[in-house]
Amino acid sequence: MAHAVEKHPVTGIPANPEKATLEGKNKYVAFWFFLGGETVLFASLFGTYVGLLNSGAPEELRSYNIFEMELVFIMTMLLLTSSLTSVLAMMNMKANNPGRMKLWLIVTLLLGAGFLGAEIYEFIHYYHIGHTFTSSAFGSAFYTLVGFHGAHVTFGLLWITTLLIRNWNRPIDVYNAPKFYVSSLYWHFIDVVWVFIFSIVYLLGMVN
Amino acid sequence: MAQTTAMQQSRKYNGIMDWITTVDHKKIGILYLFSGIFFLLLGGIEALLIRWQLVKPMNDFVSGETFNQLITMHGTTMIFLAAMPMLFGFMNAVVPLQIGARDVAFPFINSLGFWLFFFGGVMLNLSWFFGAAPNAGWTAYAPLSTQPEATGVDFYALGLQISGFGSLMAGINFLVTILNMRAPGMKLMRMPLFTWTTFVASALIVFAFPPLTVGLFMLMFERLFGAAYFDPALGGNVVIWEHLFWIFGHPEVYILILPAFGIFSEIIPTFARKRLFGYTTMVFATMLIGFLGFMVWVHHMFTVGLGPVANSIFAVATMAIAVPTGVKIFNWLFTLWGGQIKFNVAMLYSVAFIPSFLVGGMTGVMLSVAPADYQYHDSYFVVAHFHYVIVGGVVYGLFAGLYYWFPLMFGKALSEKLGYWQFWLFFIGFHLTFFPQHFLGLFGMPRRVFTYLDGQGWDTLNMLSTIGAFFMGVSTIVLLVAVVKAFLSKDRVKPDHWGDGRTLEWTLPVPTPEYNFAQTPLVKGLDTFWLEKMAGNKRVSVAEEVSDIHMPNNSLIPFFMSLGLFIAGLGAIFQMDNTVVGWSLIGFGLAMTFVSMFLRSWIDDHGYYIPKSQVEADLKAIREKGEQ
Amino acid sequence: MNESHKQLELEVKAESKREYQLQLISFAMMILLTFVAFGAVYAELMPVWAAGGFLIILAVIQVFLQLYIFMHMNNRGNTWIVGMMWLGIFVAIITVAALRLLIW
Amino acid sequence: MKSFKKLLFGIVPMMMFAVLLSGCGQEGLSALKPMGEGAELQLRIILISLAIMLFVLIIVSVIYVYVLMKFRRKDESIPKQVEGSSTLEMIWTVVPIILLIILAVPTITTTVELAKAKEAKKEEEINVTANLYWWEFEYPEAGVVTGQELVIPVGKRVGINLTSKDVIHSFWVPALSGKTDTNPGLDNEMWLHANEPGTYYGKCAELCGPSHALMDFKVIALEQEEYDQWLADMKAKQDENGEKLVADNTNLTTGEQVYVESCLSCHGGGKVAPSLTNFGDREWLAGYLENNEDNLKEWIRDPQEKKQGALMPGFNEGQISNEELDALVDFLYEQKID
Ligand code: HEA
Ligand code: HEA
Ligand code: CUA
Ligand SMILES: [Cu+2]
Repeated sequence: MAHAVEKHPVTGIPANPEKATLEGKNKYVAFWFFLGGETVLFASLFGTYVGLLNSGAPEELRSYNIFEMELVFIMTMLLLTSSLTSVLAMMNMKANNPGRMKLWLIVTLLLGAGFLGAEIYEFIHYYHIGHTFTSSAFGSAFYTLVGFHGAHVTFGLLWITTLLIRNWNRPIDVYNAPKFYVSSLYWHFIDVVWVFIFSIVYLLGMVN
Repeated sequence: MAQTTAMQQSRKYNGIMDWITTVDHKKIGILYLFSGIFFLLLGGIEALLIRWQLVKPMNDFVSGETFNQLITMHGTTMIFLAAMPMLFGFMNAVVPLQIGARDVAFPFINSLGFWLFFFGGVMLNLSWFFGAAPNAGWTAYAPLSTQPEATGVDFYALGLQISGFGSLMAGINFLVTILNMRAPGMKLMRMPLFTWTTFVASALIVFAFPPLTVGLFMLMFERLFGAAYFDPALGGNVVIWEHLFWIFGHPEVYILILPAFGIFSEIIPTFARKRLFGYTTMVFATMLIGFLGFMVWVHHMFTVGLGPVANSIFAVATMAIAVPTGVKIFNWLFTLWGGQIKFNVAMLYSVAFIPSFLVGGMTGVMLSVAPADYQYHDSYFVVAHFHYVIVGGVVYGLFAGLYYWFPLMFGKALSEKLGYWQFWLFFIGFHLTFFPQHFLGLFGMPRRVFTYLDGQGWDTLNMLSTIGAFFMGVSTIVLLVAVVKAFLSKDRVKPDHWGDGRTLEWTLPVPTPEYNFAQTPLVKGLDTFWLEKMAGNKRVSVAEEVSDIHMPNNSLIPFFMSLGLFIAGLGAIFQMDNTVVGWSLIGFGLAMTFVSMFLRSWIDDHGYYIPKSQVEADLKAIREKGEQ
Repeated sequence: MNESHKQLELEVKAESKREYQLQLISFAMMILLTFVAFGAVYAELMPVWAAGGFLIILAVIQVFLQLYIFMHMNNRGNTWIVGMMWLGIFVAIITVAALRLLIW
Repeated sequence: MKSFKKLLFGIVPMMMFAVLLSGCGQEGLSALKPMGEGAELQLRIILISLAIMLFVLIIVSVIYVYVLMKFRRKDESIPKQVEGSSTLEMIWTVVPIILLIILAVPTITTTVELAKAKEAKKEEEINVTANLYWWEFEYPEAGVVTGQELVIPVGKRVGINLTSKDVIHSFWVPALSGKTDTNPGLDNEMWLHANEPGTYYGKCAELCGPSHALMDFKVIALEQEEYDQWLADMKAKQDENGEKLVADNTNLTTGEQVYVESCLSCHGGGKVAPSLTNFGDREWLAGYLENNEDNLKEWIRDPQEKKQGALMPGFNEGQISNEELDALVDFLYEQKID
């Protein structure tokens, strides 16, 4: 849009740079709608999981015998904290502090990578004790749900990394702010899903 | 982004490259429309083969296996590759114009959505050439669909997955377009009904496709990688697929019918020269149908054994949908009431729709009576029901829309004379085909049977049904002739071809310039063009001065992104037979897609500007021709 | 001019501080909820029948903190966003309920 | 637009005529000629809903025809632009709601009535297992297994358990009752009731593969005494066959020998392939063919030719010579219980 957008006198960029332009606003709204769809996507996966909980698995491979609380707790803390750091990054973006925004995004990435590493470790561990994708309907449903989440994390990491590199030497403006903002929404959504995963899959699964 | 970049050069191509790279919603609309018509012909040929096999008892025209492939491909093609794309075609071509916009919210994603649909459709139909079309019905119930030898289902799972992503993108795109891109004064309650129904149908897409996506992933993982969601031997449960499919499947039928309702709601007021009766209730009825549509899917599963409580609840919920739909029917009737009805072909289809769809809706309510459905279910009664609503509703709507908007989209009109022939052949054929099927079902004929013994009282009715189908076949050929004739003819139409146009799209010159509106219109009420005409104005008021117009660039990326997924999909299918080839294709295809995505986010694309001088020149030329 | 600019700067700072505190508080609450959830399971404080409801309630509270505070879902002009998210949540609930209750 | 009306009113009578030609369908097969309580309940509610639909249809049609005749374009005048009418809109919201409530009540009561399988099972219980293109019927109390023909006593509700061995099928006897799916790995139940003795046609109603269309079966209803007799005879014959063929395999006729060598392993218990205990009594072969020697021989030589995708292997002349086949066929037709 050719119209100049009003800049905030203090920060030097518009107050909400992520939706200051029509393009930005479109992106912002569209991404929320996409998350609405993702909600249903994960609901379908959760539904399948609860429908098949422990189904077809021998006693020693049932949820309450394989899940380990320590690892899940660490993963939860990593992801929750990364959600906060991503908020901090966005606050710095709105305040037009590109340096600190980048810093917090890097911290977010590191936390996310840590989470992913732990998840991979966890899967390898299960694989060795015989709880695999094809060992039972329970196994299939478990890996599909948690794996879809893991794939989202991976995609989020790649996405934010690309944005960081691409915009490393650029100022924050109404062209790249929506991109950062939307990727951070995505990151929060990953955390939302994880909250349900650790509550329903892991904690509930551990209650015998 | 005036402040970030200087004005950029426009990136343009010619000929076929223009079609592959276009991001213009009007051209994408045409692409959707013609791909849809192509698949309609394919699905129609499959329908004719089905009917030919059933013309007499114990016919051996095709084998049971081939027959199952035919019905599966017929149902899948018609729903996903013919009806939906043709509707998307009209949405693309018309909705931005109806709301006074220069384009959709995401032109790039619009193109991506089309190519995903296209490659998904090609993938599905490639199965014929690999000797194995999917054969488990369009519903693909597990474990029939997970039998290892049913290799066609691989094409089903991957083809629908790819085209499903396209639908999801189209859905979000239309939602945002309609919310954010409206011209000044175009309040929500001034939007034409086609825009409204597009909006609601798009919302349904956003929530209905994810369960299908998950279901298809599970089907694919089970077939290709040995997962066990539906395998009782490993603790799987076959009912899960049915739920996921129908949680998607029922809203899907409203995704089809709501835009068709929208088309009729445009045509009926136009040719009755009367404002739509009960506009506000029409809007709320649309939303209510969409909302209730998510709470009734179990009516497809009454016989699965979910128990009397679930069956009763969902039976009553299903019946409730008759109320908002009835509101619509009566509103249409009362729009006609007191009008000045002109019967051209578009109007004939709209008027014929009312009783045809009514019959389909009534049998729908009869089906919703759970204990009665124990008799109807999976019998020809159901086949009769859904063809009455789909053909008598959606296909009539598509034909009506085609005659109505053809002049706008192509600058030429379809022959009314051929149109009458086409209409009557189709109308007669349609009732002749599907009316007898109600009785076949009640007489005990199951659906999806490739043949039947004689002496069961089904022979005459089947014969009638087949004859009817061929009437529809001839009618379709007439339609093709009409289309070709229109393209060959030199007569160009004027703007507001029908003379009675009420909405903004009819204010535009034909052919419509790529930026649609030289000056964004100022909307003064519902049916704003009509209001201006009644006030004696030749043109609608404008909301801005002529100025530079920002346009998006063409792009090859959507094509390659979709092609990559297509190749990866083929790889996933082939890795069953040949691991090396399969996985290399998967790798190559996904790489192509991800590199394309990466390029998209790496390369800044700020579009370009059409200079004010050119817009002014265009305007002048048009006005000199005395057209606007 | 300079004076008013300073004034504005202060306002912005105060506003950003408020926002910052809000986010931190919400984060602290999330951590707290997480601890409660893990702790309850770890210490086997709940009877099995109550565990599901309890854990889900904690999760729902936490998710609303995410949506409404971290993600600012409730911002001005977000009516349609909120509406669509709630619709999504509604469809999500019936989907999970169906796959939990309507299979056997 | 006169042709429009003419055609509209031309097609309908034509179709009515076609339907009249075929009456209400075939006796013993049509849902419109119910022969048992289930189908009667269902027909009753079908007719209730049909009546409501006809009522709506008539109202809409009257308005429709009137509007189309009255308001054709006569001149170029602009009609009055009406926004709507809350009274009218109220009417066509409330009236359908009332009609639907009238429909919902019997819907729920009938659903509940049809779900009373547990009670029926206390009296009589039969297990139905669907297999790729054939039906297995087990009488758990009597210990009898049979296939393709389900024999039930008349005059009472018979409780049925349903499941499947492979894919989903659906058990449908239109003249007696609506269908219930047979899901692999899951159990379902329903009840079946026949008013009078006779043969009723059964269909598989869920797409299950290339021979889905041919997966027919029959329900034979007998008077209670005859039924008891039949069950006892079946039991005796089944025991006798089992004992004779397994225990004493030296002294067999050619037919018996071929049967033991080639057929018994699958057909023996009636669980892998249909039991042949009363094969000689059956009117149909493979559920849908006339049960005669020619068909039987062709079937044994090449079952897939008659039922694409059937799991039974074919036997060529190398495996069963022509003479042996004759003997086998004779033996099979001797398998009768009355
Ligand atoms: C465009 C597509 C479309 C539409 C609009 C509908 C509309 C409806 N459908 Fe249909 N349906 C299908 C497409 C559609 N359907 C398909 C494809 C299948 C089969 C899928 C498969 O198995 O392959 C199917 C199957 C199907 C079944 C499952 C049958 C079975 O497999 O056993 C049921 C059961 O309840 C049903 C019900 C309804 C109802 C109640 C409506 C209602 O929305 C209809 C409402 C309309 C009216 C009622 C008419 C107007 C109303 C009035 C004039 C008011 C007064 C009326 C009354 C008081 C009655 N449909
Ligand atoms: C949008 C959806 C749609 C549409 C438009 C149609 C249209 C038609 N359908 Fe469709 N049908 C379905 C959706 C649809 N169907 C679905 C979902 C199923 C269930 C599948 C399943 O069980 O899984 C089904 C099943 C189905 C069956 C039941 C099969 C069975 O259960 O065994 C039958 C049988 O009569 C049938 C017939 C027809 C006919 C005659 C048409 C006609 O209206 C078609 C008219 C069109 C033509 C006749 C085109 C003619 C083309 C030409 C003349 C070619 C000219 C060519 C060139 C010049 C290149 N359909
Ligand atoms: Cu068994 Cu169809
Ligand atoms: Cu439905």
